[in-house]
This record gives sequence, structure tokens and C-alpha cells, in this order.
Amino acid sequence: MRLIATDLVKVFPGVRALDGVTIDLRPGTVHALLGENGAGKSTLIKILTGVHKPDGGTLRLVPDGWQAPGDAAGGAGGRELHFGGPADAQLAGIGVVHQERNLVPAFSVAENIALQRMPRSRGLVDRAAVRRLAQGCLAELEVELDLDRPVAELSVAQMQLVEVAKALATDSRLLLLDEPTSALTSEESDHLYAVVRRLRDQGRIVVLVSHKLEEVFAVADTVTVLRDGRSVARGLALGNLTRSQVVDLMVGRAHADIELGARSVDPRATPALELEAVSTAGGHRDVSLVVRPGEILGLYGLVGAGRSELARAVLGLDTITSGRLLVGGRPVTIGSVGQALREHRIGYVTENRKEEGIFLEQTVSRNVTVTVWDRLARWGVVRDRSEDTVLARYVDRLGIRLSGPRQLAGQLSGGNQQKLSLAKWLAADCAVLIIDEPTVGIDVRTKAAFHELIAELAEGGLAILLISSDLPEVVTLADRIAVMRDHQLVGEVDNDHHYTTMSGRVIRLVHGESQESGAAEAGASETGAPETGTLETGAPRPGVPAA
Amino acid sequence: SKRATPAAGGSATGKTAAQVKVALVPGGPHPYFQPWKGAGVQAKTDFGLGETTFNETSGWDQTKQNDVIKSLAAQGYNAFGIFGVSPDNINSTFTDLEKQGFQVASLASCPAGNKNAAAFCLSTDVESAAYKAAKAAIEAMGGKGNLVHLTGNKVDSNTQRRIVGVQKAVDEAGGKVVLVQTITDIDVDLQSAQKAVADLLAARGKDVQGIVTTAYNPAVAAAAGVKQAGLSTKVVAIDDDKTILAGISDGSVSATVTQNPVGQGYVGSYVLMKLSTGCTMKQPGLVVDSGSFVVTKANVATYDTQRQARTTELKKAFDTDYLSCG
Amino acid sequence: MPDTTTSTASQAEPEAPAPAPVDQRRRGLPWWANPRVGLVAVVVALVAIFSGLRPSFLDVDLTLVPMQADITVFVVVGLAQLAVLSLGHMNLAVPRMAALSAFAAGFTYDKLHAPLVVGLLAALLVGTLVGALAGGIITWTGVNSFVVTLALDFGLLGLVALLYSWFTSGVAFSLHPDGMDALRSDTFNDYCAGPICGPPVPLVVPIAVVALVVVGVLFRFSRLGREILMCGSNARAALLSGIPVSRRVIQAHALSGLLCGLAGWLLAINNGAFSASVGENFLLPSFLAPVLGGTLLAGGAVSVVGTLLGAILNSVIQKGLNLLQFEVDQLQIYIGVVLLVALSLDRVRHVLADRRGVRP
Amino acid sequence: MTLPSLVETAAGPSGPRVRASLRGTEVVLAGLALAAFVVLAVTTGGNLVEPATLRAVFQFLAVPMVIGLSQMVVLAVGQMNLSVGVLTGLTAVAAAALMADRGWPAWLAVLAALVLGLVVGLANGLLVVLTRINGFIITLATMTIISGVRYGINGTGTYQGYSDGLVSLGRASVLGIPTVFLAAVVVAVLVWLFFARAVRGRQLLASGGNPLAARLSGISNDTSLVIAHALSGLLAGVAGVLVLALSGSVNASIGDDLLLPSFAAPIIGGVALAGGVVSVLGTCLAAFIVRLVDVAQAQYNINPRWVDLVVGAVVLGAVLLSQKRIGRGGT
Ligand SMILES: Nc1ncnc2c1ncn2[C@@H]1O[C@H](COP(=O)(O)OP(=O)(O)OP(=O)(O)O)[C@@H](O)[C@H]1O
Ligand SMILES: Nc1ncnc2c1ncn2[C@@H]1O[C@H](COP(=O)(O)OP(=O)(O)OP(=O)(O)O)[C@@H](O)[C@H]1O
Ligand SMILES: [Mg+2]
Ligand SMILES: [Mg+2]
Repeated sequence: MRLIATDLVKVFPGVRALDGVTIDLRPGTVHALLGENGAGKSTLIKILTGVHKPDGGTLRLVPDGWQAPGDAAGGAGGRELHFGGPADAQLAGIGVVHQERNLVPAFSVAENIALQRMPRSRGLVDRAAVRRLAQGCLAELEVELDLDRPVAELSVAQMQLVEVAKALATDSRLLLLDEPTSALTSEESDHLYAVVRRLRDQGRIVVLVSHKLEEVFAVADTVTVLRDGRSVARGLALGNLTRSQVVDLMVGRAHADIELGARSVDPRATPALELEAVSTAGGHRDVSLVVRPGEILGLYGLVGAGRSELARAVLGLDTITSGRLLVGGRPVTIGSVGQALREHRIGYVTENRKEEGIFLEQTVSRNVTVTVWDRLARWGVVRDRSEDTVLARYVDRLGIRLSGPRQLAGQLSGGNQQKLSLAKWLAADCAVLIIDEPTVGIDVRTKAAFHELIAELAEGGLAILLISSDLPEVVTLADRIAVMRDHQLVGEVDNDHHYTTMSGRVIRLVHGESQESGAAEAGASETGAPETGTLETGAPRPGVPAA
Repeated sequence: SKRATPAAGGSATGKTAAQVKVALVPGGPHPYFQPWKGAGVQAKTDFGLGETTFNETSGWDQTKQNDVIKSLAAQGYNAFGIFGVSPDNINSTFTDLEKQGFQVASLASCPAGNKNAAAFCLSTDVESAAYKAAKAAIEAMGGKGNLVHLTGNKVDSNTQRRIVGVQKAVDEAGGKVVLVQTITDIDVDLQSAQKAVADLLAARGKDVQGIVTTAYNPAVAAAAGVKQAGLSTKVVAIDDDKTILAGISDGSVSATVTQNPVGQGYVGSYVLMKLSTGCTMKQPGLVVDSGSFVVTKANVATYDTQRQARTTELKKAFDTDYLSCG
Repeated sequence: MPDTTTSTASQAEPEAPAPAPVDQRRRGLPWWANPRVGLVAVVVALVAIFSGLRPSFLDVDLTLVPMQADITVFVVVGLAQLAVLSLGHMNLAVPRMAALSAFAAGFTYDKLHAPLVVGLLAALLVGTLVGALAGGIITWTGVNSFVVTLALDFGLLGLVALLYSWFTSGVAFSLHPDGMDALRSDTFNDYCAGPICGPPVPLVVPIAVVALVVVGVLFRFSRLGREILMCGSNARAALLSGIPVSRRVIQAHALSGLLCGLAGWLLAINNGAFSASVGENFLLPSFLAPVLGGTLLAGGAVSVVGTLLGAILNSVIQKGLNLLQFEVDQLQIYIGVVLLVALSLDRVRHVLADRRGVRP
Repeated sequence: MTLPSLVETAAGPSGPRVRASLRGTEVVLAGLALAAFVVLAVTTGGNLVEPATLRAVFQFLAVPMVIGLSQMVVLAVGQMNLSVGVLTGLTAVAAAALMADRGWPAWLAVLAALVLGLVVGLANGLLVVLTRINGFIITLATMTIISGVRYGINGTGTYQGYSDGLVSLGRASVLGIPTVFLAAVVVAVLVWLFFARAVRGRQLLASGGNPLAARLSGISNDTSLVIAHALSGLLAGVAGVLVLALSGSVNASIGDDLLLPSFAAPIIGGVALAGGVVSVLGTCLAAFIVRLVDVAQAQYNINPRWVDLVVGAVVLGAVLLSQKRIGRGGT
């Protein structure tokens, strides 16, 4: 089967999300769909899967071995598709992993995977078949999960793997993956891409949306690039293109990779934030960290290592059971985010944008100014105009794309939402910023801009604790890299900004010094969270190919 | 400076009978008020009234009732026989209406407290009706034993009066009768009443010799509950809805205390007409007892004659004693 | 007309997103896509129909003045519910918070012989405290507001009955403070300066107007109100944005209690007695007004002007059908049907707007 | 976990440990019910376990159970149904009218009551889907309409003696267990089966738990809504039939006091208002506990003025206890 979309148009209030997109998907290929944040990738995926109805253009399905005998339907032949809803797309053999997580929280892993095609007998769910199906899909991904566990209890990464398994379960000829690896480690991504290649070799079509160009180049065959809702490159063979050519296509102008030099940090300066042998109710033991003004401390680790939880403990959301927390050299106790913000000028950009970072049904301007209302208020009253001034500052600085200050945050593209979630803390004028996975789901240009911005913030004297599972990012930005594993710090290295050397050192730390030490793994899982260990099955590979 | 309130209802007196339009407004839908309909129609033909209507849409909500009354006034009704939803508030409604030049009677229930702002109140003396009912129950119990009182909304002053009436009868029994329990708030719906009766009978069925009910749903529920449980508990009910009368006939209800809704509607309409056509109450706000009658198997066939006599008597009493028509 | 209405409406409060995932607060939509305009249209149409059928619908003393007094109470009742709907919570104890506050007012009048305004303050104070208590229980225990306020309502029901039985001979206070009767029955029309008299507006109306303005300003402009809305929109994000969520929850519930107190006091004034039955029938109207006005049950957005329009609509329907003198069964049926039609018209408007704009 | 328990999240129990919390609530409620029952039995000197008392306890548990389930079914899809109470009344009065006034045989009238419930529920569902108005509001309006119709059938009159057969069946016991209670248990088991095993039931829960995910998985949320409301109506019809069979007399007041209990049972039972989570066992246990409060009132002869205060405290206490236990058990 071959799917051809011609001149697709999709209009949202205030935005032409798609403005004449043509894409030709051929069997046996991995087709990358690239573009900056808000270029229209997710919108295209949603049209291809019947979630949105296009406002113009056609979708055509050409069955295998079709001999177009000048049929009446139109030039390319085949059958024109009109999806009434996602179910129709499924019937047409289209499976999808959407950018947003779409799981039923109270349902088990198995049931979520089987949700689209619930095996049934006489109106009842055939539970054995559900489990078999789910098991099969997870096995294909080489992931082990407790099938009966409600997905609400899973970590973000695990949820994403369930999403992928769910798409596999539909046994579709066309698989659309919208940023499937945004919450995965490089190892997990590698497993996924191995599966993707296998599917391609079976003659299926895989469409891959990703902002991680390294991955795209490693796995995709052809590429379509969207820019401002238009397809500026259609089905080019990726082998003939260089990375910078692709980026140029996406950005629409010549583009230079940003080189970020090392900052000079005064090692004698009073640490802006210091953790002294902190243990928490969440299971951290004796964690000691120091971040100085103007410094970026990278905190690397596998997803689930406990870095986000450490941040929460600093903010007073989790209990610190022993050890000391020092801000600007003075020991403090922090009871709430508000206190952290207003008394100690500590900000936290959450990794969990949708659930914790932004207010989807509120306006963009409120999303940004929520942290500074106490300052904007006169007699307890906040005026829209003063808000808009604040907003305008960060719209420019972060390049947030919006149709106006009253637009709802939920209408922005994923990347722009992420920028909002950062903008609110920039507006708050913090001395210490804890940034958790800032560039998940962010396009290259924005990512570079983000990096530049973070570096700039540090240069401006901000102390930054950068939690990231993106090793190139950490190596690019951090002055020092601390590595966490099973809720403990396992080491800290000075960053020399050389990716090859640094990645080796860091990854060895993550895996307990030496690659083959199975004993260390076992010993660690006795002390830490055993569930998360299941994610790391399979041969550990240092994943990220050098750019 | 304060302007005088205009009399929206026109001049309060000096109308002809045909100009008098009477609205009978109960507190809400309830079997008790159903005879008012017929009584109003009868009054219209008998006294040549311009119009009578019956409107039970208040739904036991004082605010809605005030609304309904004002709407009726806007429709041209100028004399009102009202059962106030909330006896504590109803005087304000009466005062407002009178200020606007309407004739107002408080029917079937008098305002709480000692003051009645309506021209007159023609009602059962609830306390004495409850007292009579309790007396009847005590008699049926053979003058001794445990008595239970089932009634309605506890935050209603009529309920408070009923409780007082029952207590008085019990006190008079001189310790031989014990009021073991008063259950309130079970008149909202029949199921709650049935449930409460079932629980009561389960908890102390054998120790209870008598049940006196002063609200409709509990009465129906108690009659059925006792019959079903096969107990010898004596039930005294309230009013003469056909379900209750059937209970009297088949023995599941020992007695019922009926009131005189027909008399209230009929005589009430009559007096409102008289007041509108130029008569005045000799004693404004007079409270007149419309009568209550204990009905047992013995007089179930004949009590209505007694009641009709009472109605005639009432009308005459107004003509001769309470009204002054110059 | 439409333009001024829309603009004031949209300035006066944050608008509510549509039930569908797509919000109507998009730009480029026709003016009639504003839900408030739809409501105004429905109200105007109904008034036209009713006054056509029954000219007495426009009778000043018997229809319009009492209607204003009713609307006064039910706007405040609606605002009391709206205060917690902003959080995505519910307050099922509205009736009994009002009853308890009315008791407090009655107590000060009857036992302490306090002037009118002191009783009002007592009612507001008691309402606020009970509301804060509800909010406190909700935040401390993490139990759903529905359950907490339901249980609280039961508890207060018993408490109010007990209090009245302790402090009065029955279930009401009989003493009326000075000015209460005037406040109940007078309109500005009764007060004249020379030949010029005021409009036929009951004296209580300005109280509701003040409440409307205060609540409107609170949710539209103030930091406090905005933060409450943020909590309603996404409590976790609010917490992580440094908003003291627990405190805001308590404050929103306290505001709800305060407005319950005001509503209870107003109703007692309107009906003429401080009794245990005050507020009994508040629960459904409390939801009806804000929800008809476009406030979502999900939280995060409220519409104060909509609440006023919702209360007016509700009152117009009641009054009109009363005048048409239906039997009780027909009356109920028609009220339900008119409500459904009024709501569906709003929906039709949405669909049309969507056609003009885009599909969701 | 400070975060989820600190504030109500609009998203419902999407935090961790959904399963554990539901189980926890059920366990706590079961313990509470048992404890309350034992205390009552002991302090009443065994009166509670007399056959007659037990019969009364369980006979009048049937309707609250079914009405709680009726509400639970719509809560499952994140909706509310304010018309359950009046619909119960309507079906009971309508069936009684058919038997008493039209002379229909009991089985046919019962069937008619069930169909009536189903049809009204279906209408609720269709209105919700077609108008896209919140079910809370739709059912508020239909509640008003239904209460008008309920009154219109027989005004203020009470039906009695419509069917001796049906009533004696309703008051009978099988092995000491009241038939109406047995019927309620059968209904509960069917509802449990529906949500635990039936494809439709799972789809309803998926729609309630995450409508977007359900839609993207090819489940029609509209269908789920309609089915949930129809089922809720049907269960209200069942409750109406139970009233009819148990009480022997019905009038237009039936159902007026059922609305709040219909919410209390599922919510105390651990069902999330946001949808996606149901607990049949929890709902039934909660109904039982509320029933025990009634019984205690009668047994102890509690001053009626104190009863509501006590009910409020008990409801809150029950919920608090289960929450606290989860809080401790969870972390
Ligand atoms: N439901 C919607 N309502 C209104 N506007 C929308 C909606 N969905 C998307 N848009 C707009 O359409 C444009 C394209 O968004 P889309 O999500 O397709 O971008 P994307 O390429 O997937 O970006 P990202 O890489 O950030 O995910 C954006 O400007 C976005 O604001
Ligand atoms: N299903 C689960 N049940 C109980 N605890 C869990 C579960 N999944 C994760 N956790 C715990 O919650 C923590 C949060 O997981 P998350 O995936 O957010 O990673 P993190 O360690 O907090 O952050 P990061 O990935 O940034 O290091 C994990 O460290 C783990 O200890
Ligand atoms: Mg996207
Ligand atoms: Mg994390």
C-alpha cells in the first residue's frame, strides 16, 4: 500500500497549520517528517489518522500492485480516503503514536496496548488474548513490564513504550510515530529503531517525526520537510543530504551550528545552591551538590534515576530526612515552591510540561506571568497591559509563536508550550534555576536557541542545575556533570566539552564504572528501585552517534 | 421624602361579588389540599364570585410561593386564601399583599407566633389536632404503653406545634404512656417514611403499642408497615385521603384525625368575598378553628355529615359574630 | 447593543472555554459567538413571548419589582457556587451555610438587638468561617469537595435545627430589626426628592450589584482571583508555579461561604424572617445560574456576567410560566423544556460559529 | 506523595496507585461496615441480628444500592445524572398506574417500568451527545420534566393494592434473604461483570478515564455517553420496580430523597467524579454503611436533631479514614 496526500490544508483559528502539504509514502521505507516547532508535523499526522478532517486536499490509498489504468478518480489512481474518525484510519491499516501521551490511566498495561482492537468473545473481553497480544508487542520492543499494572503508576518513559507497543498492536501497514523517543534513553530508542527497521523490512511504511536528527539520519530512508505548514522538501532520499542541508530546509535559511565555549566560573564564589549529604523520603541517600552563580551543573542519569525527585525535595515538595540545604551559603528549609521562589529565588522548570508546566486552558500571557503577579499587582489588581509587557519580552527572547497574548496555551505546538513553561521562570527573575529536561520535543533551531539562552542565563550570573537525559545537551552546556543512579550520586566529572571523551566517561558512570559488571547492576537494584531496572534490559550501547 | 405606596389591587373594599377573584394557594401539591379545588368552584357558583382558582405550584418553597401569589395578583386575582409554606415568614407576605390592597386569608395554617397579619386565619388548630390524634392513639392503646410520633419537616413551626400537642396528650396520661420516640423529616417521600417505619418496627416493634402520625407519607407508611409486620400496634393517622380511609375500614388504622379542608376553602372564599365587598373583620387577624374530627371504624361512614355541619356553622359564625358589614 | 454587550462581557470576566476541545475564545469569530450574547437573546426573546401572551408580565409592582428581588438573591447564590466552581470544586453546603449565617444574623438582632448592618456582618463572618472550614477540610484531607460539602451540609442541617431549638421557642427569630421591612418592600421609587423619584428598583438590588462587581473584579483582575482560577485549571502546575494552592482553595471556599451568608441574609430579608428554612431551596439555583451563564464545572474559568444572565433567565422562565398558570405537572415540564431549549440554542449558536470558523 | 493528595486534580486519579487506592477504599469500607455492624449488634443486645431486623436492614438496602450503581454508571464516563431519583419515582408510579388503572398484569408493568427507565436514560444520553451540554445540566432539566410527569400521572394520590402478587414477592425472603436485596445483588454482579469483563464496559471506562485516548483508539465517546446514560436510566427503572415490589404503596413523592444518597454511595465507595474508575463493591458497601446509620438512629432512639449531625460526621469520617489509610499504606 502506498499513501499519497496532496495539497492538504488545515486551518485553526488564527493559524493555517497546513497550507498545501504533499507527501508520498511508499512501502518499505522509513520516512522522516521534519520541521521546526509548529511547522505542522503533528497536524499532518492527525489528518493522516483521521483525528482532524482536512479543510482541503486529498488522501489517496493506492493498494499494492495497483496498475493505474487512467481511472476516473484522478491522476495517481487508487482509492480516495475520507476518514470519519480515528477508527476509520485504523481499519485502513494506519497505526500511530501521537506526540501527546494517550493512555487510559486506570487501565492496565495490557489493556491499554490492546485498547484499539480489544480481543473479544461474545461481547466479553478475552483477557488471555489481551495479555498475549500485549506480551507479544512488548516482546517485539524487548521491553518487560508488568502487564497488570495500571499505566498511571508507570514512569513517563514506560508510558511512552506502552504507546509504541499500542501502535504495534494494531498490526498496521502504515505506522506513524510522532516523537516516539522524546522520553526514552538512547538505549531504549535504539531498541525502538531496531523494531522500526524490522517493520520496514517487512514492507511496511514507517513515518517518523523527531527533533533528534542523529536518530533520523541513522534510521530514516526518505525525508519530507515542513516549514510554516508547507512541504518544502518531499520524499528526498536522506542518503543524499547532509545534516546541515536538512537543517537549512527546516529553517529556511543558512544555518550555523552554535559553538558554546566554556564559561569561567569563580570556584570560590559562595554556592548559590548547595546540598549537603541530603537524604529524602523518596529514597535519596547522601546527595551532595554544589551550584555556583554563573555555573551550569549538568545532572545526568537514566530516566528514573531520581533526579526530578531530588528537585522536588529541594522545592519542599518531598521531605528531606537528613542533610542540609544551603542557599547563598545559608542553611534553609523550604516548604513550598512559593517560598522557594519568593524567599530564595529558586525556580523549577518541570519536565512534565503538560501536567505540571502549563495551564492548557489559560491564556498564554497568564501562563507566563503567573509567577510575577505579586510584583505586577497594584492594590491586588493585575492589569492586562502590564502582563502583556512581560509576555512580549519573552515572546521575543524565546521566539514563541503565538497568535496573540489571549491565545490559549493549549493551542500552541508542543515546543512552544515548552518555551512558555520556561518563560514563566525567566520572568520570575530567579537566582537558581533547576531545569528538568528542557529540550524534550524541541526542534533543532529552537533547541539551539534554548541552549544559547541557557548559556546566556548562566553568563548573566544565574546558577543552573540542568537535569537532562540528552547527553549531547549536557556535554554542550554543563560546566560539570554529576551522574545519578538509583537515587544516589555515583560521580561527578568536569566537562571538557569534547563529546567523545565525555560521553564515554559519563556512560561508564551510569552503568556502574564498567560495562560488563552485571554484579554491580544486581547490587544496585537491591538498594534502589527494582522496577526501573527492567527498562535497561538488552545490551547496553552508548547510543548517541557522534554528530 | 417617602411616597405613599399605591394600592395596586385597587380599592380594597366596595367591589361587587362578581369583581372578586379568589385564588386559593396551598403550600405545594399535597392530598390535603385537593378538596380546595371543588370548594372553590362551589363557592364561585354559590356566591357569584368573579373567578376562583387553585394553584399548587409553590412546591413547598416560600420564595416560589410569593412568586406564584404575585403572578396571580398580576393576573387580576384580588383575594387570596393562602397556606403559607413557611409559617415563620408568611406574615411578611400577608402584609405586602394587604399594603397593595388585596384581601388575604390564612387558610389551613396560621402564621407562627401570636400575630396573624392576614384578615383572619381559618385553620385546624394543629396543636389540638395533634393532641386529639395522640389522645385517640392512647385510647386505642388502652391508656398505657409506649407511643411513637412520626411527623414531617422539623424546621417548620407547625411541626413544633404538633410535637407540643402530642406531648400534652402524653403528659395527661399521667406516666402510663411514654413517648419513646419522635421521628421527624420523613414526609419528604414515601420511601423514606417506609424505611423509617420498617426500622422502627424492627428496633422496637414489640415495645411500641401506639403510633401517632401527623404527616401524610408517614401515616400511609405506618399503616402499611404495621399491617405487614402483623403487629397489634395501634396507628392513628392524619387526614382522610382514600388510602387512609381504606386503612380505617380494614382495621390497619385505628383512627384518623380529619380536618376540614372543604370548609376552609369554601368559607374562606366566602369571607374573602364579604371583605372585598365592604365588610370588615370585627377583630382583624382573628384565628378561627375550622374543626378536627376523630374518625374511627364506627363513624367512618358518617363523619362527613358532621363536618358539613361544622362548615355551615362556620359560615354562620362569620356572618353573625366575626364580620361587621355596614 | 450587541457590541457593547459583548465587549463589556468579555472585559468583565474571563470567558469560559466551550465543552468541546476547541475553545471559542478564538479570534475572528463573529460577535454572536459570545455565549453571553446568546443568553441575552434568549432572555429578550422569552420576555417578548411572555409579555405578548400575558401583558401583566410587564406589570411593575407585581412582576418586575418582585422579580428583581428574586434575581438579587439568586445572583448571589449563583456567585456562591461560582466561587468554588472556579476551582473545579462544588459546594453542596450552600443551603446550610446560608441557613447558619441567617441564624447568626437573626441571633444578633433578636438577642443582641443589633442594628441591621451588624447582623449582615455577622452573617458574612459566619459564612466565611464555615466556608473556610470546608476549604480547610478539603485541603487537609485531600477528600473531594463534593463529599466534604455534602457531609458538611448534613452536619450543618442538624446544627441549625439545634441552634434554633436552643435559642428560640420554635424555628425562627421573631424580632425584626429597624429597616428590615423597608429594605424588603421598598423600592427607590418610594423615595423622592421633590418631584423626582427613583427607579422602581428594590432597595436590595444594589447589594447584589456590589457582590457582582466585587466578584467580577476579583476573578478578572486580582491576583488572588487569577491564582484561584489557575488552581482550578491545573492544580499541579499551580503548585509548581509557586501558588499556595491550599491557601487558595481555602480562600475560594471562604468566599463561597461569605456569599452564602449574604444570600441567606438577603433571602431572610426578602421573605421576612430569620428561620431555619432559609436557603433550603438554594442548591439547584446555585448551579443553574452560573452554568447557564457558561461557567464550566471543570474549573479554571468563570463568567460573572453570565451568572447574572443565568439568574435572570431562570427567573424570567419561572415568572412567565407562573403567569401562564399551568398546573403543577405542566409547569415542571415546561420549565424543563424551556431550559433545554435555551441551552440548546446556545449549542446551535456554537455550531453556526464553528461553521464560520473551523471544525473542532 | 504530597502532590496528588494535597489538591484535587481535575484529571482525577491519574496519579500513581489508582489500583491500590481503590482496593484500599474497599478494604476500609468493608472493615468499617463490619465493625459498625458488630458494634450495633452488640450494643442493641442482639436485636440487630434478629431475623425481622435483618430483613428490614437488607430490604431497604436494595434501593440505595441500585440507585448508587445507577449514578456510578454515569460517573464512570465522567458524567452526573441528577434525574436518577425522580426517574425511579416515575417508573414506580407509572407501573403502578398501569396495573391499578389499566389493569396490566404485573410482569408487563414491570417490563414497562424497565423500558421506561431505559428510554428516559437514552433520551438523557442523546441530549447530552447532540447538544454537547454537560450531563449535569441536561439531567437537571430532564429532572424537572420527569418530576412534572411523575406528578401528572396520579397527582397527589397514592396507589395501593396494585398487585398483591408482586408485593408479596417483593416482601418474601429466600433462605432468610429478602428477595429485593437478592435482586439488587444480582444487579450489582451484572454491573460488575459489565465493567470488568464486557468490551462495552471497558470502552465506557476508557472514555471516562481519557476521552482523547479513547477517541484515538477508535472508541466512540458519544456512544459511551449514550450507553452510560441509558444504563443509568435502566438501573433507575430497576430501583423503581424494587420500590414497587417492596412498599406496596407508591405516590409522586417517591425518589425525592434519593438524589444525594445516589451520589454518596459511589463517592464514598471510591468512584472518581472525573470518570474512568468504578467500584461496584465500594458503592454497595458505602450504601450499606449509610443504611446502618439509619438503623442506628432507630435502634438508639437518637434525638432527631442530632441525626443529621451524626450522619455528616459519619460520612466524613468514613471517607477520611479510607483516605488516611491509603496515605499511610501508599508511601
Ligand atoms: N487544536 C488546535 N487549535 C488551534 N491551533 C492549533 C491546534 N493544533 C495545532 N495548532 C497550531 O497549528 C500549528 C502546527 O502545530 P503542530 O502541532 O502540527 O506543530 P508541530 O510541527 O507538531 O510542532 P512541534 O514540533 O512543536 O510538535 C501551530 O501553530 C499550532 O499552534
Ligand atoms: N510505577 C512506579 N511506582 C512507584 N514509583 C515509581 C514508579 N515509576 C517511577 N517511580 C519512582 O518515581 C520516580 C520518578 O520517575 P521519573 O521517571 O520521573 O524519573 P526521575 O528519577 O524522577 O527523574 P529523571 O528521569 O529526571 O531522573 C522514579 O525515580 C521511581 O523511583
Ligand atoms: Mg508536534
Ligand atoms: Mg525526570
